[in-house]
Amino acid sequence: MGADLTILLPEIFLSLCAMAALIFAVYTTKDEVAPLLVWGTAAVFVALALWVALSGNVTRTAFGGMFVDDAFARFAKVTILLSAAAILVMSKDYMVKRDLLRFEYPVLIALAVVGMMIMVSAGDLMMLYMGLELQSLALYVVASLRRDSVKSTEAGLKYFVLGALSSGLLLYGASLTYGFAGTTSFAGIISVATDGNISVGLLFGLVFLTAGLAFKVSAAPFHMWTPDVYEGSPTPVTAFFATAPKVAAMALFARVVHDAFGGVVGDWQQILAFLAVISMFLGAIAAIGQRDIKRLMAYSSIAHMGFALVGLSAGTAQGVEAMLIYMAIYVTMNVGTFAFILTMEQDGRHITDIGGLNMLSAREPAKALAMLVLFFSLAGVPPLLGFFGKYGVLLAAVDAGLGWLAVAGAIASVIGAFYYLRIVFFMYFGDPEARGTDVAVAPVQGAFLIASAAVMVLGIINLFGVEALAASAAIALVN
Amino acid sequence: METIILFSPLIGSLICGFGWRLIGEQAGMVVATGLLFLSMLLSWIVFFTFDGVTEQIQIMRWIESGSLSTDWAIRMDRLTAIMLVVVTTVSALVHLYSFGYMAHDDHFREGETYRSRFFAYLSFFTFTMLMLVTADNLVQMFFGWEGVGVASYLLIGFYIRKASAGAAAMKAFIVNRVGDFAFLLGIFALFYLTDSINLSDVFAAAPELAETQISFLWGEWNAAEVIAVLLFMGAMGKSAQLLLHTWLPDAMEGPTPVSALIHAATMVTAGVFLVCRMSPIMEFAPYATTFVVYIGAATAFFAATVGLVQNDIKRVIAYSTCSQLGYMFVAAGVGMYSAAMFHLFTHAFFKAMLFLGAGSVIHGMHHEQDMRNYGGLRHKMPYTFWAMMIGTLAITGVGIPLTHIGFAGFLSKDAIIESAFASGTMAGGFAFWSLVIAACFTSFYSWRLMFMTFFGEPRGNKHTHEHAHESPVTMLAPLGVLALGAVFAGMIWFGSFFGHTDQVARFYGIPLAGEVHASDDRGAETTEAHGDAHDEAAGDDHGDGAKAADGHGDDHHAAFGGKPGEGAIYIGEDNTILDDAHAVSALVKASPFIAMLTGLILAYIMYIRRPDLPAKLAENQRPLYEFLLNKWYFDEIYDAVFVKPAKALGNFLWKRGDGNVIDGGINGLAMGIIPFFTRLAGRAQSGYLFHYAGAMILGIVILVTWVMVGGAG
Amino acid sequence: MSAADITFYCFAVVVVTAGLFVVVSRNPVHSVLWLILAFFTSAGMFVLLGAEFVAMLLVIVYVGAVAVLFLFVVMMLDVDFAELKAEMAQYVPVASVIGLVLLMQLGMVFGTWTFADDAMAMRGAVAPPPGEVHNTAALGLLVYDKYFPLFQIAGLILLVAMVGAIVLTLRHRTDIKRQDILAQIYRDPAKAMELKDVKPGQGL
Amino acid sequence: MDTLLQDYLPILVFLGLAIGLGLVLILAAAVVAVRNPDPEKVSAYECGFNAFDDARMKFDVRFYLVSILFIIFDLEVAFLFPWAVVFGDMSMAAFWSMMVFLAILTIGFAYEWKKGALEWE
Repeated sequence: MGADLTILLPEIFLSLCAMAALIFAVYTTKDEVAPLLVWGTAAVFVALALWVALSGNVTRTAFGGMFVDDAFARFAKVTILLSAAAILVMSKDYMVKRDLLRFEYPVLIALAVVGMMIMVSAGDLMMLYMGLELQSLALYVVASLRRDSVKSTEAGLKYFVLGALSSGLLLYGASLTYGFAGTTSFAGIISVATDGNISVGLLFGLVFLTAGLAFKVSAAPFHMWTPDVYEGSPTPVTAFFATAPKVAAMALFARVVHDAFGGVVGDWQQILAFLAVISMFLGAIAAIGQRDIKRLMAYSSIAHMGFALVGLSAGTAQGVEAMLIYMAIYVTMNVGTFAFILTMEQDGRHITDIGGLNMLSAREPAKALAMLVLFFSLAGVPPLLGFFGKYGVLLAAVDAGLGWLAVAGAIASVIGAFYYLRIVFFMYFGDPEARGTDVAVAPVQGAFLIASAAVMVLGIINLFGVEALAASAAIALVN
Repeated sequence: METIILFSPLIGSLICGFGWRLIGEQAGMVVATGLLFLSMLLSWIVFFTFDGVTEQIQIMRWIESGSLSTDWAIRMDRLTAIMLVVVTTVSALVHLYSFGYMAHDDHFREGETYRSRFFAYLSFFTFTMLMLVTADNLVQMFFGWEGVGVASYLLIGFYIRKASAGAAAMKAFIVNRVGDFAFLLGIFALFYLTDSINLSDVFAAAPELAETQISFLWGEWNAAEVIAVLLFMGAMGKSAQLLLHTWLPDAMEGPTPVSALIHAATMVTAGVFLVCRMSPIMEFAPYATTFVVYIGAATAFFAATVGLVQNDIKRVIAYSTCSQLGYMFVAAGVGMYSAAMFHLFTHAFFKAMLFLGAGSVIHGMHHEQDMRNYGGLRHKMPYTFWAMMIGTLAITGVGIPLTHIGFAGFLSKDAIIESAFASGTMAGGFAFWSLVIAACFTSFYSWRLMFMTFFGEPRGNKHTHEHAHESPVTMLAPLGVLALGAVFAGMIWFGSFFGHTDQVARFYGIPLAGEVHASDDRGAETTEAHGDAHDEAAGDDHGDGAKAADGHGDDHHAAFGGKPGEGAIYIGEDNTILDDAHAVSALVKASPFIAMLTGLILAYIMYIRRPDLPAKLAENQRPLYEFLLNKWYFDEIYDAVFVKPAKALGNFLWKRGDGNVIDGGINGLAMGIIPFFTRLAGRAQSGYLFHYAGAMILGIVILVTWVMVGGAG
Repeated sequence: MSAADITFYCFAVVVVTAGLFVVVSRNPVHSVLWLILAFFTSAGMFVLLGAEFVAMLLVIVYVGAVAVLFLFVVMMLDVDFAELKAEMAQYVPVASVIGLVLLMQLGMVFGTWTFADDAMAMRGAVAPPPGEVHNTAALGLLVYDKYFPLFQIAGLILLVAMVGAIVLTLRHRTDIKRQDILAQIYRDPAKAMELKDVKPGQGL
Repeated sequence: MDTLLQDYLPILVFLGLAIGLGLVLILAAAVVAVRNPDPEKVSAYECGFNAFDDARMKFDVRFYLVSILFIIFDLEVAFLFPWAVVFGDMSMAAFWSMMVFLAILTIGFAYEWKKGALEWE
């Protein structure tokens, strides 16, 4: 038991910190201490990220295979922790200005991150579900943080009800799988589910499982909640929604698909490809009609998850590696973009209409340039990092024989490029007399924006070693 | 020597064209004309001192790509010498003539310098014509061929403010391009088969070309036949033969010296030169040559009929040119290439003179071109009158029948008619009768032109008639020189062109059969090599020794020998047309003279005795008259068959193709389909929770059915 | 058809009809009551399965707490469910088709249901044999050490739920006076009153 | 299976009797009672005024909060049952795991108390 606990140490440490923070805050001056808590939690996240990153390169399991700590889990945890830290730090100023900052916010975020870390290293259907529920519950609450705004409560409620439905589907799938395989641990399932003797029941289980997970990843047929929740919930929460949970859900998806159903790649490959294509096209086409930048980012995240699923549906180590790199790049881009969106305000009020970006280049050339780089990278324009992410993913699909998927991906990204470039067009060529956003002084968000844009441009040199990490992670997962 | 002849017009053109700002317009013109006279003088020297052996003078390497290796070289043989003389003489005289004619031209405003441009174009034209004539390979010839086309385009469209001139220039160029296309195909076929386009290689390969088959336009044809026909179609385009003749009458829009030089003497004869030059191939293509004969005869007859009713003086002469070209092609078709060259040689002189004469009439009558407004001008313009009279006598072929004394036209036209009859083939017979009828029409419209212009009382407005004046001396001198050519050219060179076999063989440098050919035969130079003969006029007065006794020579049994490519022209073994033509019956020899007489009498009756007769005849033969006046409605047919469909196709492709299909397609997709789906996606996002839940369940059902149906485990 | 089967089928029928009426009933309170009935009957079925602890859990937690929560929510919302239900009628045909398709497919699956060959062995290996040990005791042995992390995460989830509930609903009302019992208890009688002698006609 | 059923027979009988008694009482009223409904009589009594809207009054959100907290601590108690049953022959790890679990929930309780969620106002 003791050895197992040491493997779980990071998670235990984080939850202890969260509880300590909770008690400390409630017994001292409650909300005044919130900013301090936010910085504290972010510091803990970064420390944990370092701790996890440096904790050796060996694959260990705890509690009889229920908790797996391998390179793949470590890569995902580091990404989650760093992006969560970034989002927390970024959103502090915004929330203080709009007096939205409850002291419970960083605690809930911390507990959500604990849930994600558990999800990512789950080795068992039950562990998977518990991690998922912990994370989702925290997000339901955080989504409707602004209690008095109808939009925020609507977002929270919708996310809660549909989340409950997707958990139901997930559980139904898990029970079918358990029914067939007789065990809930992935190792057991993979030993039983080989190509030969796979029954329709297990297939059904697989389908329901993927449906539940697809909801969490906001893949196409199950994406309906994303635009409303992204638009409704407060912007920092939307930023959090668009980054860390996506990485966790995608990593979980890869974990389930490879560790549990690694033997029957042929079956789930088609489903994933189908989800990927619909997500890419729907994300691209629906975003064209959007005027609100948060809804637009929602559809953009759906499209990007479609591309990540393309990597995953390749079903090979190369595919997983491409997907991990893609997610890392996606997170960096979104952190930068949301850092900018947080600073969009007009005479004190936070606005999210893309018309507000009119002639930004005239008012804030540096920010406009950074945004241009980010949007080009999101669209996948070659010299920037975003292109290499997409390229890696499509290449993996082609190598796995899914040529048509790569073609569909290319077409979708072409259609999708429109709404990114339209924003750049507004920034540089909008009509001068329309009133745009005010010049907001936001050092922290500005720093993140510039940093993320810089990564996009300089990243192509050596991707800061992420490539090597992703490769080892993929190998750890797939074979 | 030859390179000077070739490049002096080019230098003249460059100096006059670009240098006139430095040295002044007048000086530029003088330089150009001087250089032309120099090149004429040298050409005559080369003509007289030519000893019959074909030689190539290398100028520079030109194309070297793969097996195609051509270099720029001058091929000097009798055929080139003749053409050199013709081109440079007429061009020099036209340059001189243009001094007067282009002095002041109301098509250009004051202060506009146009004459330097005009002379530059003329010299450039001459240079390209010489390029064509002296070509040693087909690509060089084609370069000349195109250069000439460009020059004719520039010169026809010289009056830039006259819209019809521009249209006529375009028409000329486009119709020529049709012919050039066929010529190009011929060159390609030659290169495809003989892997070289140097004339010497091609001629050497001519015999086995006759055996090889070539698949062309979905059929298997004899290679020689195909190439001959293609080359002839190229010639048809350039020499305005029947189906591609429509541009020649419209080319009269250009200034008259241009018509004289290009559309009478040089460019239009390029086609005949091509056929004679490619005689080695023609000899191995009997069907092609019959085709040439039929086309030539038809053109002669057609042009003559149309010429009867034309009222514009230049158009009458233009149709007469077209008709005479038909004669030359008939001669070439029946195998009598030297008769074709003979008629070309003489025709250049009297046709250039007729044009220049017409030019001076127009110049005198202040650019009035309609003959119905002429009349009684012989008192006002005596010199022009007598020059035109000599020209008309030459073209109608006046001379003492059955002898070799007569005007230039008499000798050369009779030679062709006799050869046509002598060929004995069905085509030859048809050609003979159409040529005789054409000869009758030729004399009718020539005399009609003379009577309407110079005899009778002056018609048209009084004012122009009062001010009608004789042209200045710069215009009359060329007429004089050409008059000499028109009178004596026929008699002097009759022996060389149409004499006995050994004379003609020696003239063209063709080795005689049965005789040891090559080197020793060179020695027997043509007897009339009489030294300096720098001025053609001086040369011809002391009789031409070359002419054998008019009776049959002693060794008439000699026959043409030599392989193709040796000598300027190749006469096949079975081609005994020369002797047959001499042996033809007296009546046939006299038939052109009779036709000429009937034409003369008819014209005399209708235009001197009873001037009202033509109007009455035209009245009761209204449809025939309209038919001829509208040039057999060829223009209307071509317009309907080619021009309108082409325009319609262009319009269709532009409006439907580009407009609807391409633009429509792209815009349709970008503006139509994608926004439609966007709206669809927008509506699906209704905001109702149960819609979302429903969508999720639907997603599940789809996935499940797909798994059940597709991957059933 | 032993007694157990009969009771099972009774329970099954009652659960299905209760579930249906939860969705169909017009009055929200009625649907909650149908829900309570559904919980009771499923508790009964768990008893049939021999899992008394889970049955007991169902009765106490679901019927006792969750159903009451639903009632409070329904009472609080005061939403005119009738109008919502009317709109639902419009989607019934489509929904029923989808439902039927899904039902048919699930039926097909269960028709051809096969277990993995060593599924029974794997299932048995985890828990002590049901015969000897009572299921609550069996659960007790397993949950707290073999499934230790799951149990702790459940604790965390409850904590998050608590924090969430409070964050979202707690409203600190400032317009009321609160009773501070401690303050009342530890009041020092000496300082509580102050004796003042008042001269007639002057006031304090 | 049957032995299990035997144990629960009394409960079934008890359940059956309870339902039966309830039904009898309700139906008896419906069957026996004299009923001639009069709009006045049937309408809700509001001190003589006629009722202008629904009698039902909206519940306050605090009820919802109390019921949520009740569920959480109800679950905590439910987890204690098996722990208590097997307390005798359970490993120390199991013992301490319950202690940790209780600690977590006590922290929650402390937070809740200090936050003032338990006060009714």
